[in-house]
Amino acid sequence: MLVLGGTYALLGIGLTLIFGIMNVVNFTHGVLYTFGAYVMFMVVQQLGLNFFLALPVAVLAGWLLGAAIELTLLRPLRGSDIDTTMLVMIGAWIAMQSGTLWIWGGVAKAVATPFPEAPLVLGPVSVSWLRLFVLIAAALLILVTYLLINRTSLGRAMRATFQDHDTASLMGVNVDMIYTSTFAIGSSLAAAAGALLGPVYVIFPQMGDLAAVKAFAIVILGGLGNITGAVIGGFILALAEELGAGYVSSGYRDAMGFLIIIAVLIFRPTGLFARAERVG
Amino acid sequence: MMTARSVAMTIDKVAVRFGGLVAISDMSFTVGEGEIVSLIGPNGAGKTTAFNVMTGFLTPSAGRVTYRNTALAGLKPLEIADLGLVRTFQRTSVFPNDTVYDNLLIGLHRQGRVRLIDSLLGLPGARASERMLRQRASELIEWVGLERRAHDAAGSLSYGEQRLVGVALALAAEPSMLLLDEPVSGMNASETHRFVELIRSIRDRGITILLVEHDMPMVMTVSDRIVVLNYGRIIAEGTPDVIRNDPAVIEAYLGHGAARA
Amino acid sequence: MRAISTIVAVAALASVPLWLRDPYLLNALITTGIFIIGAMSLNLLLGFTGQLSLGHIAFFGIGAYVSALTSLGFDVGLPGDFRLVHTPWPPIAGFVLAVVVAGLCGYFVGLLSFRVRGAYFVIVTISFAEVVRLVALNWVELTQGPLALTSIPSIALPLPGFGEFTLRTKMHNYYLVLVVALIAYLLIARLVHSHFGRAMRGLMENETLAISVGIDVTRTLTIAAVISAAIAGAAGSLYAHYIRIIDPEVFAFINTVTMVIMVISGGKGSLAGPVVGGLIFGLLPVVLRPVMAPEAQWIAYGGVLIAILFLLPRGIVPSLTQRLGRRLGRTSARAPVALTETAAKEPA
Amino acid sequence: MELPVLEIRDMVCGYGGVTALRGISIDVKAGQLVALIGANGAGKSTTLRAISGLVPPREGQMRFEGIDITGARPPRVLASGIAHCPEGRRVFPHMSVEENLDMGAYLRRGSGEIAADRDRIYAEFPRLAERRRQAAGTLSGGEQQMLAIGRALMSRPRLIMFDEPSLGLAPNIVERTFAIIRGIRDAGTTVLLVEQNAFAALEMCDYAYLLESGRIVLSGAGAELIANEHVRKAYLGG
Amino acid sequence: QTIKIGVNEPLTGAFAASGTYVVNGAKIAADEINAKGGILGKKIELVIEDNKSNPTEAAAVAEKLITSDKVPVLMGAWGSSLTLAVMPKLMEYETPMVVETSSSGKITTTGNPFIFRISPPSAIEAAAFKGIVDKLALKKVDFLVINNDWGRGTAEDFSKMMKEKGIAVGLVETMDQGAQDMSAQLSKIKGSDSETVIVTTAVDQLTLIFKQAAALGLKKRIITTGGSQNPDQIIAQAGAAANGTMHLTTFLPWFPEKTPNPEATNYFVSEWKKRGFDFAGCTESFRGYDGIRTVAAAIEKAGKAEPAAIKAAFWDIKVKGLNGDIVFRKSGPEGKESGQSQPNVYLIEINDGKIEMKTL
Ligand SMILES: Nc1ncnc2c1ncn2[C@@H]1O[C@H](COP(=O)(O)OP(=O)(O)OP(=O)(O)O)[C@@H](O)[C@H]1O
Ligand SMILES: Nc1ncnc2c1ncn2[C@@H]1O[C@H](COP(=O)(O)OP(=O)(O)OP(=O)(O)O)[C@@H](O)[C@H]1O
Ligand SMILES: [Mg+2]
Ligand SMILES: [Mg+2]
Repeated sequence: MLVLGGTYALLGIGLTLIFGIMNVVNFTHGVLYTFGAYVMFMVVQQLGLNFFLALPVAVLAGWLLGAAIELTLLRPLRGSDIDTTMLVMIGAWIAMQSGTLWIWGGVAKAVATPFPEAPLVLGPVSVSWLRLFVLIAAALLILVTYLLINRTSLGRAMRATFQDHDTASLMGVNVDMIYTSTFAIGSSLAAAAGALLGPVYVIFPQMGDLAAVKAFAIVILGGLGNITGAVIGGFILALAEELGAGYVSSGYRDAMGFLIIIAVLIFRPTGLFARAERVG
Repeated sequence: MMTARSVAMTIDKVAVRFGGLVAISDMSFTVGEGEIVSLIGPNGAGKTTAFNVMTGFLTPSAGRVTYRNTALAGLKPLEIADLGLVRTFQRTSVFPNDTVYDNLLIGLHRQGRVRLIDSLLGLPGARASERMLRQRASELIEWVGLERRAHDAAGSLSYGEQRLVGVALALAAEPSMLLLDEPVSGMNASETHRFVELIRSIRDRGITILLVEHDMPMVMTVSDRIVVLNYGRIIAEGTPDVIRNDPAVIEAYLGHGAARA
Repeated sequence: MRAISTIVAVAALASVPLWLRDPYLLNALITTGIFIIGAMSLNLLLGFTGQLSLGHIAFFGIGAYVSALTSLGFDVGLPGDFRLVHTPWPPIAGFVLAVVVAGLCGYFVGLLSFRVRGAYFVIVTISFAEVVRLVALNWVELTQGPLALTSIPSIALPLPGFGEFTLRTKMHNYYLVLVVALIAYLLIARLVHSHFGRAMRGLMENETLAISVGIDVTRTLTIAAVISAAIAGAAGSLYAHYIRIIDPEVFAFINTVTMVIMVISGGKGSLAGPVVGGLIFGLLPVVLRPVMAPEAQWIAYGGVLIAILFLLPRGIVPSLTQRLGRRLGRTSARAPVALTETAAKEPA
Repeated sequence: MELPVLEIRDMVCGYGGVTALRGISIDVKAGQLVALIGANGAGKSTTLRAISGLVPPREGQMRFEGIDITGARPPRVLASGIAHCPEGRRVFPHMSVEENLDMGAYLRRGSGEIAADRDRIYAEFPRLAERRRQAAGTLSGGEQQMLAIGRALMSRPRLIMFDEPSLGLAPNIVERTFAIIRGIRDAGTTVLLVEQNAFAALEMCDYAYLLESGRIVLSGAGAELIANEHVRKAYLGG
Repeated sequence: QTIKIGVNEPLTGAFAASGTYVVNGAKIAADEINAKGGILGKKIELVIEDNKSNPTEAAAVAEKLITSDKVPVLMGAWGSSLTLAVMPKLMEYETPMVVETSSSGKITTTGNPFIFRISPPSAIEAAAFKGIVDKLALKKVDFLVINNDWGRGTAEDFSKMMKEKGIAVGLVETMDQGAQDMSAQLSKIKGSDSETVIVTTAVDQLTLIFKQAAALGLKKRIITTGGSQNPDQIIAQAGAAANGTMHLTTFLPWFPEKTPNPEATNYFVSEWKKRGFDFAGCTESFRGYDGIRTVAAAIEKAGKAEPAAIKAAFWDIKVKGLNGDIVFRKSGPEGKESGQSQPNVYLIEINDGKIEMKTL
């Protein structure tokens, strides 16, 4: 549950940057997640390099791919409406997913980890070492992102840019650079989530689809653009699914998550952590 | 001026809080039928907030607003608009991607209600109503003097022009009482002058007007009565002449340059 | 001018089965046509009220299941030892029920949409579709779950005095789809050009202002959602009776995405947009299939999508009419140049 | 006669198919307060947007302190010393008042000086100090306007352009704002001012331009324009 | 001039990996047949189309193969819903199809006389398993199955068989196709009082289940069914967690000598390796191989490449498949029966990372 929540949160904050702050309905988020996992696979299994080295490589690769997507696909459409960019991202999603299928084939891959198979037993709970590592790594990444967005002038410039980019540019912000780096950071977080979860599960071309839908749900649950909200939303969704599977029926496991979302939005139409708005 | 007339709107002990912040406290005043009342006060005094309460966009923390004997508590903005209480917005507010003309057609929604099935089948009733709407829309455009821009997208107009569209939109809704939030901000003295004429002619059609405005020369010429708000409280109320010379108002709001106005 | 081009287009479409003898292409046109109807219904919401439903396939799927179950019959246990038994009805009744039930679902989702907007609406619709899919998957007694409903009969039209006429051949089905599509098109056209359509546009562009001039948000959105869902349900019913098997896979996200692609690439908010976008993206796979490897087909599909948007960012139909209009020297409304989209959206 | 810091030559500028400026030339001399007046839709805001690089000019030349800034993007224009306080407030709605002010100092280094400037603005507009942590989007219209002015001042420019700074401000705050503007001019900062309150603008400026339908139709010292019959009739309500 | 055979398989989408394996197996069969001179003096040509793991597409592909490419016979379409979507087209154009993988009972029971299936539906698998259950001394079993026709069908048919044998059936848990975390289901199963879990799903989820079961300390006997296990991939990916698991499978590429047709198995496995494919794929791809050989035999028997003749010929052929003789028996409503062959089913066990034949 915790591990799931942690990676959901990671996926969620990556997307809340791109969707919540940049206002791009990013259909490639799931592919970037998949991509991170395949990079992990490539580095560990195909190149035979160290597992701990692979993680930063995957993050970097996600960053570069994200930057490339922003530069080639989003920049020329700057200023078009949100549905147009969404559709371009859908196109990219379809093409990239088939690309992974082409490159790596449809057969699922697994990544060997350096952790012992035997779980760590702490009283009544037993956790596998790998999952513990994933949780810690995810928590660190979340913390770093939080500080970056809320405590640095780069983070402030990001938020300003997506609230009003003309005015931000009047403040001296290089908005092009901000667009690219925000998308790249969001992408690298998705890749990180994939790289962390790839070894826990197995890796295949469509693994990102469900992950992406859940990421969207988490972002909404937590309130658009709210990092803390995304983290909490991630854990709530994981918890709901776990309880749903445990107490209702495993067939309705995912339904639980979605029902929670519908319920939350009925009672709080702008997510759990809405930002203040005014009329007039 | 102060002849006894029937009361259109009563604001009774209204208070609004945002978290710990008190935006309005214990505000009470009335607006008579056909009267032009101005609500003035320093920035952040709570004027727009008062408008939001009167039009149902905000629920007051305490107190009640009554319009023509209907308590507005619990009514949605739409239901209040149906009572004939229509407002403009302080920020420019238009339908940006439609032409000025189409903006007004949308604004004329309340006049053009026909049964859905009629318009789906293109029945004569629906068509006659369409013709009427087009006629009205052209009149309104002429009235605010935007004929030249009628077929430009409203979002491409300059700031001041958009404000005119906003007023025309409110008028299109055929209000019985009009709430204007800083209508002449962004207009120069001559344009303001024209606007004053416009307001007077609106009032002459029997429409009650509540005005929020910082342009003192305009407020002083057009108002029958002025209510002054400061930090959410009413600090003065009376005719323009009384208000102009009220020391508390000068101190909190007018400043000493106001002598010129 | 516009009427003439519409008539020409309809005549051209109606003549297709007379000269196109290839059943495979006809089949592709029929399924494409069915999805175009779905796309038109989506366009009503997305293009004219600005609400993106990424769960639109739910209404389509509900229509398909309702229609199939009506014509196949079922026998399910309800809580408290009740049994609900239904003996098969003619498929045409299934079609009508599909429209009605999908419309009702649209009503409930519409009520929800009164509370949430924009991105939040998107997620509610996705969630709704997922929940419906999971019900279809897990309520095995009714829907047969993943075992699929099979042997769904073809639609038969009752002809008073002549018995009934079963639409068995491709040509029959082609005309059925064409007729339903035309009705849907006309309905939507009337709606959006009416007074009511203006209310929808107002809502889409500036909701606060729309409310304050007296536009009823709930009613407007709900009516749009009901009509949209009902049309999608009709499409679903056609689908079920044409493909003749349905399983919970009809609710697959990619099916919604297909409709979204058709609408936005063709031009949301334009009546002909979904038709043009639908024909392109419905038939593109047919064109790509013989020329490249399967994975490459998808890559090309995505690439074409991106290319169209790069060239015509507002969608094919609006961008082309704008260009044509400029060439013909007509002055179209001056569109505002977005200095900042974000500021435009702030209500304050 | 000193040379102008800002020279604009025959600038043509527009939006999509619309031409908003049809060849205007403006000179702003160092340390002066220059006013730009005109009716709604005349092109005043467009002029300021063109200078700050928000709307690229189609033709013409712009030089600031001798350096060509034609077509430069806003960050470069700001870096070269020109700040622009835009029309319609344009605060960052989901950021606090304080963060908005800090955005004004985005290109500056040295947190000590920035904090001092911030305090100076709080002193000028005590209302903002009261609302330090409030999200700017929930401020009242006038409060937002004060914030926008304060934010522009935070960049410490050598030339500052105000687009209708008095918009939505209470009379006493308008007075204070004009005093601030005069004050920064007196302290040596060049000012380009667009105002609907034409009388006040003409009264305090050193030089003024009148814009009509995208063309400069008149220019001269403030007093000259006040005296002009056409100006009196069309802009001063007289 | 060639004889065309339509192949309708998922090459993209969720089932891409399996569909590709089947197609590769089919290509081996075609090449082998052509190397020996083809049939009826002509080479055979596979017309391979991707159905995108999507029923609508599967139907469209069938339409294309039959009407544009004019194939007289097809093989396909892997998943049951894909096959079910194709079936009305077979009726429409009266063209037979060999079903190589799908397991849904409906395929052969709804009265489609153009269907000839070589894969075992779960009922046949259950029947084959019936002979072994006594030796395993099962008392109570839980099910963990993929939530599709295959998993659901297996749970149903195996439960029925178990109950006949007096074995209690406990939980029936499902998991969605593509689900990655099955710990909730496994925890539930861990807490039940059964000693055996029957698991039905594809190899990827099996791998995850074994790993997650090991992490949870689930110590029950696990038996997988369905023949899509690719045990080698499981061993490679699940490692020690796979030890002790048992698998009902329909092909034994590890022990050619134990298969009904050792020579053919040897040939197929060596050819598969020679082409550089992953050995793990053998357990899926052999169906494509068998399917094409079955089709070829029917064409040969028919003496001409025409749908009606081929359809009739299917009833008369006996092909030495890699997993026993392929002989079609009638199944479904009278007069409109589909053909169903009866493949062998074996139980294997993974021990110390090696596959062993379970001798009982
Ligand atoms: N949603 C909100 N959340 C928090 N504070 C708010 C909110 N809306 C308004 N306020 C505060 O309430 C006070 C009153 O605001 P209001 O907009 O009514 O002022 P106003 O009198 O219209 O001022 P102005 O003349 O500047 O338009 C302001 O100080 C504002 O900051
Ligand atoms: N974003 C835009 N898109 C299209 N046209 C625009 C846009 N902004 C301004 N215009 C047009 O450019 C012309 C000049 O506008 P500008 O905003 O510069 O006027 P202004 O003098 O500032 O007027 P105001 O006093 O009303 O603010 C106007 O005709 C206006 O319609
Ligand atoms: Mg206000
Ligand atoms: Mg302006």
